[in-house]
Amino acid sequence: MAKYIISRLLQSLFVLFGLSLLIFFIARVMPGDPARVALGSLATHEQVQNFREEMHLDKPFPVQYYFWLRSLLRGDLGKSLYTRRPVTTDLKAYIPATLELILISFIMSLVIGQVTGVLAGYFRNSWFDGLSRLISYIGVATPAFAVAIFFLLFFTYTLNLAPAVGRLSLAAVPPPRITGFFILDSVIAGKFGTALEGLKHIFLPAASLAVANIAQEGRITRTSIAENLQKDYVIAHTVYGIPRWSILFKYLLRPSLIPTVSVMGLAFAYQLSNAFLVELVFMWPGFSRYAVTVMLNKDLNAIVAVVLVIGVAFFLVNVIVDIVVSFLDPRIRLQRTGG
Amino acid sequence: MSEEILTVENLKKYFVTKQGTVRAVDKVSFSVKQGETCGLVGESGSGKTTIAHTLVGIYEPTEGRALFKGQNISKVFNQRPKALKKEIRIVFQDPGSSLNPRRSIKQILELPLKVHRICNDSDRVERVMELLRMVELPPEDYMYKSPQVIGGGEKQMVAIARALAPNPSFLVLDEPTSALDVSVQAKIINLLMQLQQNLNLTYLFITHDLSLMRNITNRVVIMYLGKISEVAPTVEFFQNPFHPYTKMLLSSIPTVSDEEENFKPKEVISRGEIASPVNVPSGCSFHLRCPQKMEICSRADPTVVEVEADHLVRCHLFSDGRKPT
Amino acid sequence: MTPLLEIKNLQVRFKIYEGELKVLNGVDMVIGEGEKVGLVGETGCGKTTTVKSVLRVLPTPPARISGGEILYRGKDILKMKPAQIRSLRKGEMSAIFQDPLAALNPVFTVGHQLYDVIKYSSASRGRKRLSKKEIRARSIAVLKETGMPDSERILSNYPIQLSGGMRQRVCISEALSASARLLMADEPTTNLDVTIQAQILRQLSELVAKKKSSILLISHSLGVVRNLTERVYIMYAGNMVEVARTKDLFADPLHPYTKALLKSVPKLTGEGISRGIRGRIPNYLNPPAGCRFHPRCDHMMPICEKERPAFFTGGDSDNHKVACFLCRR
Amino acid sequence: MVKKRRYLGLILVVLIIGLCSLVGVAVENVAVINGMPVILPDPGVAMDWYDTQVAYNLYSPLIYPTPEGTLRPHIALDWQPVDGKLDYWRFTLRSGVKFHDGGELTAEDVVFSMDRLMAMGKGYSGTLGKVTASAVSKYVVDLTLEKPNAVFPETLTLFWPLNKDLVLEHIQPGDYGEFGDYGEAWLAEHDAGSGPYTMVSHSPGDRLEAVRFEDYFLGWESWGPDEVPVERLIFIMEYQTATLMLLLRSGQLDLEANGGFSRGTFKEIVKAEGIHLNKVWPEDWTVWINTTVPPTDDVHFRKAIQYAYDYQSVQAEYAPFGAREAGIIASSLPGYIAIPPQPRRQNLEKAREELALSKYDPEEVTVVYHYCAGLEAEEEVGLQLQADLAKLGIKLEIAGPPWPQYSAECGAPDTTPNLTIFLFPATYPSPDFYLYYMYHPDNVGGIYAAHWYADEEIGELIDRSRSTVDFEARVDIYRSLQEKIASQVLAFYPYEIPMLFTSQDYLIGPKETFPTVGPSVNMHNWRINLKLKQELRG
Amino acid sequence: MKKELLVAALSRSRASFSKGWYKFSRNPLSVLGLIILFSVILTAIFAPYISPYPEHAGAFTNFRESGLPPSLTHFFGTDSVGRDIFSRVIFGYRFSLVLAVVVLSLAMPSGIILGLIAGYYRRRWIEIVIMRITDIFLAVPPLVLALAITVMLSPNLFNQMMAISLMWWPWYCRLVYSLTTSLRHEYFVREAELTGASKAHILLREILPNCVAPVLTKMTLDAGFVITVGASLSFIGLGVQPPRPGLGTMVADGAKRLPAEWWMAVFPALAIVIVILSFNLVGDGLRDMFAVEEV
Repeated sequence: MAKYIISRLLQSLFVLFGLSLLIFFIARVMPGDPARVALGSLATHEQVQNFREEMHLDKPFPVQYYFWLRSLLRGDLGKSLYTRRPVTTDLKAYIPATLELILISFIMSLVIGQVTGVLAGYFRNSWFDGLSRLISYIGVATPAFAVAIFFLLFFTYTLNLAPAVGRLSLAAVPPPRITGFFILDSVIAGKFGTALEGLKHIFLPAASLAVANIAQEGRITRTSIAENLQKDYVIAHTVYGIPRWSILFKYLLRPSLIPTVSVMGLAFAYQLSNAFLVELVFMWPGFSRYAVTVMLNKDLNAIVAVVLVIGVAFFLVNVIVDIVVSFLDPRIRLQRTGG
Repeated sequence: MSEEILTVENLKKYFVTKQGTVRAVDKVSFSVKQGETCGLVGESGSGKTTIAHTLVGIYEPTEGRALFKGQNISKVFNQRPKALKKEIRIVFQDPGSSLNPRRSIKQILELPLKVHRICNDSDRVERVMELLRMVELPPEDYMYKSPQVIGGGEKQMVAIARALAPNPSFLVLDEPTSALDVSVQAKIINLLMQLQQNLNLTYLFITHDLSLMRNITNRVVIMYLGKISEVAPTVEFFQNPFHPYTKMLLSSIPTVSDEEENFKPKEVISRGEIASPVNVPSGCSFHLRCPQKMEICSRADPTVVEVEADHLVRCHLFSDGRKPT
Repeated sequence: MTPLLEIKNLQVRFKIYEGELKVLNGVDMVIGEGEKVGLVGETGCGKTTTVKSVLRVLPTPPARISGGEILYRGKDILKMKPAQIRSLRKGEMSAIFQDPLAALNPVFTVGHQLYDVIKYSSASRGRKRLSKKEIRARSIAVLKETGMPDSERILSNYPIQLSGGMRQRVCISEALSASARLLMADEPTTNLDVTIQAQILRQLSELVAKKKSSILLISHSLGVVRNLTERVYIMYAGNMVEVARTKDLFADPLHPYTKALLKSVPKLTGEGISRGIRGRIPNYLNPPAGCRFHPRCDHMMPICEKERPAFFTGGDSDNHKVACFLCRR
Repeated sequence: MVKKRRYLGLILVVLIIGLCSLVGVAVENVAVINGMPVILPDPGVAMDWYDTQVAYNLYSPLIYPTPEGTLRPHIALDWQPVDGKLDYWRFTLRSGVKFHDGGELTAEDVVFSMDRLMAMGKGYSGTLGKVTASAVSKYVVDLTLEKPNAVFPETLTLFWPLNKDLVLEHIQPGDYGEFGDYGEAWLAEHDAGSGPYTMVSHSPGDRLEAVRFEDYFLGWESWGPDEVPVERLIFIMEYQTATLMLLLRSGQLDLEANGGFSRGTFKEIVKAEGIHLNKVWPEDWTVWINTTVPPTDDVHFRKAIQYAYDYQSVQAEYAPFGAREAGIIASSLPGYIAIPPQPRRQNLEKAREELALSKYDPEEVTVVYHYCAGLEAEEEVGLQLQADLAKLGIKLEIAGPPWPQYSAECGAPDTTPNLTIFLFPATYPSPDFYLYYMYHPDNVGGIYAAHWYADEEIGELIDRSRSTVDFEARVDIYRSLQEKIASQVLAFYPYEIPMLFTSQDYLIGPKETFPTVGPSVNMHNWRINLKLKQELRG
Repeated sequence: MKKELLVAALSRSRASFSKGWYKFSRNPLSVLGLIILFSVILTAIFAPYISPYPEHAGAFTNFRESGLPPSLTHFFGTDSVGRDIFSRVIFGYRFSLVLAVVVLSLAMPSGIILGLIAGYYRRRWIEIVIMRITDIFLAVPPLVLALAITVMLSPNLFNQMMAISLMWWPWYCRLVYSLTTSLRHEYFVREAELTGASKAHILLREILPNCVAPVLTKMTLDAGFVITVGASLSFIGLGVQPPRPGLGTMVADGAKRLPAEWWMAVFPALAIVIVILSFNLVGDGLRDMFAVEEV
């Protein structure tokens, strides 16, 4: 397993290197002047020129890339042209908000998706199955921003049930930063009111983010449950007198979880990219909104950092998924250890 | 008898995998004579299919060589001359996978004709129909069918027709009937025998079914874990098997008549399992299962000796070239 | 001999795009208490469907049991409630399947699966619950019974770590751990090498003899069935065509299909091989009327096209029955 | 086991929610203000509208602008050109101005801040020009310029002195020798000012919080019975109209000072209860015509565009909110003239005539119009022009790149589209702002002069205005400048409209004027009527 | 004789078609999807004839009729400059479909060919080069990279298409790659190699046809996905430029008017849902159709 992770790590290092090169390359080839963007409209030509020199923007592409790589080895991702502070500071400030959001929506989608999937798979062709399939079709087909807007319109504007903006009310004092997760931090600090606020605020964005995944996961679970129900070993277990519930929740669930877990890496990717839109709609001060802002601002260093962070996150999630899958599936585990 | 058309000399094929080196074929030598049917018999993991695949050029031998009509053919397919590809053809074991489900039977049969420029465009359809008739499939019914919609036996017939398309002289038949029912197998075997006579073909027939061998081959080569156990003319072999393994094999065969039952050797009863080709036991690879195991068997690998004319065996019991008493 | 299982005129159909496949076309079969019965037929003749019907594990839809009765000790399985069927499965009926790899759950260890099988089948008897230790000991014991080497280590292995022969031994242990009264073995050795096949069959027959179970051995191989059974059914295209004591059948096959089949088998004695049976098995969508074998039969008579032959007694024994008009006296 | 864990989680969640509901959240006297993204509140670096959004709250400018376009004393009580040549100015400072750390603001701080601004060359240093500062006494500062500049005091509304001692305490290694980085890094997240509020936290581009500074040198007025001072300011940044409206309606947002709403929303605000529109100073919509790229390099073609546009159509839509005909400078400023030809109406006849005179065939050219993504008012003008030009057979391509890109495009003549639309309020209260920044040949290009037309004569006139001491004479020059510029058709001006900010009725200012000043808001002495707030928002 | 053969061939293909249709139509939702999809495509093609106010899709303003709620004259109401939203949605479909078609027709062939080559030449340098580059593109969700690239190019439909296409080929490359690596061990590929058929024949005639079913299914599902990504980019403001109606842009514009003038956002959003839904339903139907049936 360790060997496998190391080889994955090397592979991902190469991929991240290529990714940064790709972004750098495109950013250099494309028209547009990041210095001008960064300094705004009143800047004099001299100021722009100075700024270019300061950020090495006047150097040829390989030199720029060299400087960037060199500072990366020191753990420095450069300075954001937009916020004018180290990109790492920005990332530290914004990542927890998105993580919290994705985590909550992940839990939502896992619980709801699994339960509906298992039930629909087991009661195949029942009304429940039909209904959940129809809803999941619609869920998959609705882009995240549309879900967010429908939810806003329904939950906030019509029913006035959930707040629509930010992590807390605008005037509220955020809890002391420990983990960066507001809800958790509030609970740790004993500010239960703030925690409740946080929960209320996170509900809509997390739900909007979860919809597509609930639909997807429900569908996959349903299919694999339905498929595995036909397998010889289910017949064999049945014939050997193992009770139905044990077959369903033990012998069927575990192999059926494998495809669901396997796609979680991809699901995470979708959630992350959907967060780009959901955070915009709900004014969620997170990493994704930051990413969109820096992208729109042609903030080269920050764009590269953002893409790399996503790449790393994606890689980590995939490794975790692989480990979980190999835990669930001895076939893969045995293959990997070469035993 | 006529001259040897194919000679395999000390052929070795190892595969390197994560689990270790697989010694699929380990120093195998045998030869096939013009016009005969040579049977290559062994259980799973014995390396018989690897030999077949090496002969047609899917693998390159790790060591040793194979000569076809005196020409060294120990090369992979893309280094082989076209003429050789035309001469040696193979029929694969799995009829389901050997025909492309997305191509019609006509297209499948046309490919070798086109590649080897057997006939011009106008004659090609004729030739395809002739081939189909040769394997007793009415061309009108089958030409435009997809392999998906025909039965396993028919698929194998098409595969045989395809193999015969460029008029080869040597056919490697890799378990052509193992996936089929006996009644279909009978049909195909009959067809093959007939074609062999009509077209003067030489067969290397690979199978795990000894009873089948008994009925169609001139000579048999028995393999165990990548090595040869015994080589003998068929009649001689069945009447007088030498190697304990071949005896075990024969005694394990389910039979349908008392005559057959009486025919089987009685002294060797099957036990143990075939070792993994990654972990071949030291000495004689069969010694763990052998009822006549001797002390030497676990230490030294026996060599092949000719005990009687044309009857070779690789067993310490026969190390002095004579039958044990 | 009291009949343990009696199948009467079983009819099973499958719905597919083109219509309904009439797969089982009135299957009749009797298995006596402690009897060893063979069922031989070529691919696609309905052997597995028959077994699955008896076990009540046929996927419905697409399958549909459209007629007949399956009597187990006189009670119709087809009319039983789920609870009754469950109790049947615990210790009364069991089965071994063709592909042991598919029949074992790939993500649980052998020990885990065996553990549950033993736990639940032993629980039904009203006996006191076995402890973990006892179950483990029994697991090892049943594995040993099947001739499994190193059975303790095997318990912690996953099915893919085992060879084909070992997997089948595990399946046999599972099937027999409940001391089944009727064991249905559906092509238990098809994917195995001959030497292993011989071992498994030997082991199986010993176990069955020891437990005094009845066995239904299903195979496409006449040889396999001949060596292990007392009575043989020959099945063709969803019908039983011939049944006889094993000895009688192999000595004196009566049905043209049985005859042809027997001739197709290559023999060790080297008598050459017949030309097989012409044609192919019928399409179940529109099976031939009358005797389903008649289009391939060399002895076809006008009546064969019209009427399905009933069992006629043939040969020397009363037990030798043939569904062929040639044997009508 | 899996099931058990799930239940555990569920119980935990229920428990937390239960606990949470027992405790409420305390409400403070907070004003939440939506503005532009504040990134660099450091006045030595701050540049452009959005950076200086909060400046007046954290810092005090040397001189204070009024909405009427005049100046009033602030830190400087008095200023005079010393020798009448407008390149040497003397400033007398107020005494007793306190920084947030308690220290007093003196001439030394002003000199330091000016030196800092000049040395760093960032921020508004370009607007001020080259300035040399020297302290005459504790409260007197002399500022020397390179060139005479009559509007120098006006530009000093963009100069905020910093606390020298505090800055020097926090310098980090940097490019400025003994001054290190001049405290730039530290000042991004702290302030060194003397303004009415003190910064407590800042997340660039997202949120800035400041609390009331009790010792502010102008003092704090006494409050009415239900009125409380704004103890805390929270600047946020949000563009979503619907979200902002929701926040306004729910009383979470107190002041919307971005002004990015569209007509439809204005109508909604007018109808809505508890919030109202505030008309601040006028702004000009300006559509720059790039004179360096075909076909708009032809003056006749430019004229044709000018004639083709239907001025009445969009303007009429905004008339209820104070829209009127626009000129080259804001109509409120001294010297404003209506641009000839008058009246400004669509005249397709004339447009066709001009088109005939131009060297381009309307069928063969495409005109590109860019506006800032998301700004409906800008898109409307484009759509209107598109429809108008279509009548002349000219194809207009419209695109709305996001702001950074949009403004960056104007950095070079060849990347600047034919037409670009901007809304310009005066950053400092003088026609000079419009004329100098938009038409002086030194400043050609960029969003303030995306016409790329450099005319030495215009430049000389502007320079002359800057060195003219007499105010009336200067205004005359402004008038002639406007005529000259109009003749070249460097832009057309769809309409003028006051900047429209939305605020809660319960947010009340000292003289019922809106707290905007320069490119900023100043919340000094603003307060919240709690009773009204309770009534309106519950 | 030949004619008979031809007739036989034809009737076979007709039979397999009707069998395919049966499997497809077994799920009524797939048929529904197909019907919707066809109507959407037809509507998009004949947009100028179907939409009540085709001129509203171009340079048009009518401020007097702005912000009208849905009515019989304007089914979906009008937008903030007085354009008929129904007409604009119909034209919006054009851009969405063009986007899907262009992206897929650029990304698919290149991805397929690279995947075939990489899969066939496994363990050679060419496979390593292709698959490592593919990995780089797959390391980040397509929306993110497409966003970064569209921003750096200037935002318009063309650049959006280019950026999305650039993100999309690796998915096909990887799909075909994995299919090819397994297919190249199939005996029919071996047989063609041993017969001496050319590489082009093996890749294009033997392997490629066997990739058609999964690729086609993925293509249909992807069409919906491409439209989602395109709409998302447009929603951020990087897509179809005005006055041309992009569905995502329309939702973004309409979102400003929530909740009062809800129709401006809701109808374009529903339009997006419907077209993606229909692609997904058809894709699932195709998957059922190509699925191997077990008897």
